[in-house]
Amino acid sequence: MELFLIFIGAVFVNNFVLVRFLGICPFMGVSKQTETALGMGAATTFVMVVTAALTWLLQWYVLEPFGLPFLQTPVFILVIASMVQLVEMFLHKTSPGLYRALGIYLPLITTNCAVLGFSLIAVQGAYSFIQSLIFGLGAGIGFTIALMLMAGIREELRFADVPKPLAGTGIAFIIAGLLSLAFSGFAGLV
Amino acid sequence: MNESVRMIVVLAVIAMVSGGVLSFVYDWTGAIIAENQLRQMESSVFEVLPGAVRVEPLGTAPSTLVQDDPETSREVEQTTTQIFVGFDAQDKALGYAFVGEGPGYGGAVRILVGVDGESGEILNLAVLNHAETPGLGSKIEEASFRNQFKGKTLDDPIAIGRDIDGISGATVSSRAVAEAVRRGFADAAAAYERSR
Amino acid sequence: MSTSLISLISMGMLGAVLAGGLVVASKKFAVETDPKVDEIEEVLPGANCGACGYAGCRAFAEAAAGEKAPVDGCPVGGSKVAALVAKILGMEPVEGANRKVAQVLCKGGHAEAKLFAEWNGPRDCRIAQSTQNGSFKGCSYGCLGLGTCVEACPFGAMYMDDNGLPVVIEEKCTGCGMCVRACPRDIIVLAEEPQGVHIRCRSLALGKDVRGVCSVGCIACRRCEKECPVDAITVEDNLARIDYDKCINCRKCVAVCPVNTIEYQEGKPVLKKRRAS
Amino acid sequence: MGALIKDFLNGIWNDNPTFRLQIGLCPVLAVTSTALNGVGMGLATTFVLMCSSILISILRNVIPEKVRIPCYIIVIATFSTVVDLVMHAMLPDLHRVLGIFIPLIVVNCILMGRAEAYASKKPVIYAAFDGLGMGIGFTWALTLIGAVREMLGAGSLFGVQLVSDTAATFGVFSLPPGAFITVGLLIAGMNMISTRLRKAS
Repeated sequence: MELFLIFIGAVFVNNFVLVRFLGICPFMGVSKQTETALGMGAATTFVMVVTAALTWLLQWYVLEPFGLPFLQTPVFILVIASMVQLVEMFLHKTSPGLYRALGIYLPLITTNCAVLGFSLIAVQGAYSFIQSLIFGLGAGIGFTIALMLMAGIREELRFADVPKPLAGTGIAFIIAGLLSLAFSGFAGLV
Repeated sequence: MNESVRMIVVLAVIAMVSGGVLSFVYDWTGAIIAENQLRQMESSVFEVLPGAVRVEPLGTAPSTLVQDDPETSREVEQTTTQIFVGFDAQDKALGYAFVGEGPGYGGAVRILVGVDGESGEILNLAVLNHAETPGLGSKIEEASFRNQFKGKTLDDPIAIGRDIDGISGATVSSRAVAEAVRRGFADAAAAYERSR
Repeated sequence: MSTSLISLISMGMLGAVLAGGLVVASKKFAVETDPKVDEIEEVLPGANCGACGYAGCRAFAEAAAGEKAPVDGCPVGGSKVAALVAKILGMEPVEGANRKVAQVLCKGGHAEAKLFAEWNGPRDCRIAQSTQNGSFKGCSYGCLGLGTCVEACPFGAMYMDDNGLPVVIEEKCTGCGMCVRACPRDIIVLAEEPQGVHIRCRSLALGKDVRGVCSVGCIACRRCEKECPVDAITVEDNLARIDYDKCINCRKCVAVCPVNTIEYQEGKPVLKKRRAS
Repeated sequence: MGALIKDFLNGIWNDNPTFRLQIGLCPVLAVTSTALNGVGMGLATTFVLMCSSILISILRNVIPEKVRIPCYIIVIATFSTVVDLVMHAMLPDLHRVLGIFIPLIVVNCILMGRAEAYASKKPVIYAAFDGLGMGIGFTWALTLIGAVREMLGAGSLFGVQLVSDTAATFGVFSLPPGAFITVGLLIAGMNMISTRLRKAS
């Protein structure tokens, strides 16, 4: 039951993009088509789940016993960066199309505030290993849902009669604002 | 082969350099930061304990939730509360101040509560740091809200809406302050009694 | 001192372990690519516009490396890129073709052309054309002005003016042809730079019908055809057409056209023959 | 020299990180509830951005391509943590205002974005200038957004109360959804300006 609560919390209530406002760069950058959005969501979810595992191990078996609190950010971000490099090589090999479509935004998963943010929150919340895994999975799926929602809307937006200066990125931000207002309705669910 | 060796060496060296630099800077600034924080805490204690001239940290005590506020009776993890004793010019113990922490909207809200030694009433309350939304949650810093806590003792119930009216539009922040006050009040009072 | 030693070692170890993992991964996921292909892709404009006939620059780079594509196969890059690619492949640079520039062959904006209705549907010419044949505009051959070509241009070389007509920014246009493909009414063509004279109309309707819906459309009065000293202009299906092999940019037709449909592009080199070879 | 200045100015307007490239948005939403925060965040980010760009540009030939992401990020993380600690020790009062922003800089996409796209390919001088240009572009963008949000959300500017306390303020603007809308409208404004400029030229 506890795990389910964490999962739903991460996906809807504290959705990383629309409620906690982390990971906005890829959210705005990659949400032009649903395929790239799904690719980005999947890549980020993979990185999040693996990071959840590694950062938990590192925190409770390296940082805590040796008392190196100041190393927390660099160590976490180093793990995340290596995972992203791994994903980049994997995508470069298996699906070059998606690799080129993601372009600059693939390396930017490293600095995706949601990934580092969620690992810090998981550590501060003193989650157990399983809990932080579920939390990572929930965060990733929440991120993907938000990305797909936005991509779906933006694909329609291209043909909507939007005032010229607002077209493209301007309206995307306003839509994101409305989306996050809607998601704040989930507050208090958990 | 040298390509992969080069990869390992470069990354390892850069990581090592970063580890070294960080730890060196941490050690060097650690002392100064602690110094700063102590002086900062001291100035807050003087603020909440009027008339206090000297401050002596009384160590920390485990903090437990004294009264169960129905809305926020979520499982609260243990945090340690820092306690300070304030002495006036004649070096007589005036009272004590303890640090309370509550879950705010944007993150943890840390406050310092000054309590009179004899009457056990709250003298004053200062917000140490918070990440509440400016313009809304940040109104907990205003005296009008904080002064409502004055005069309350350990046994008086402190709940937003009943004893203290919270800030409109910032109930989460107001409740965080209330919980921060309750948390650690009993242990601080007990620790102060023991030290007398 | 000990904590910094520990932190030094632990960070170093972590770096080494992760790098080791990446080395293993790089072996497993090694993508054997011919380094030349990367080099060529680096040099190409990278717009993936498909003007070379391949699916994007990467595909063209692979074809060029495999000698399947000509060195100057990238029209967007022009002679500059052709020379670089040739150098990478160790071939001697070949004399590049004339630079191509997009020309919009319609002058019927809001001011000139009649509109039967105001289009409030999606801002896309293809949708307007495919759903209603663009019937909201009087002329069924003229520019619909919904900006699909501007959106298609990967180089930002086009913008819509207030009169509802696309304007090509000469310097930025690389002749990739994306706008030509995007326009549902084939109003945009790629003209080689030396060709200065353009008949800015595509309407095949009769003169009197054209005059009814547009003040600058070609009414097939044949004056330009008679005036041209080298018989470069012929009128077929009520539209004057230029044979650029014969045209010497003398601009007599421009002066004589009653509805000034024909325009001359300023600052173009006047060439006797169109292609030197 | 001309290219240097062009790159520098580039970062301020036509390649403005917040409005045009749309990277580094997390702090934009979280932090720009007041103009002062915007300025603070901008300056702190500019400093770290410049230092990391310079160092990455120096190391650009040393770092092998396959491990470039972890290497860049360590440099950025180390710099921002060092800045955090040094500022915490040396300038405690400035740190009280900027304290929570500095750890945010590590995850600011601008640094990684510029490192990956620019600093790792250009010599040091270019990297430094680009970092400075981007930093200033980021700073004025944040300050503008912060000012708009503060005026609408809290009815004050740089802490100075403009409107009487009882006046109605749009609370939503001090919340992140308001930030989204503000940025959207500002981008629209910028587009209008640049199309007018292009028409004029």
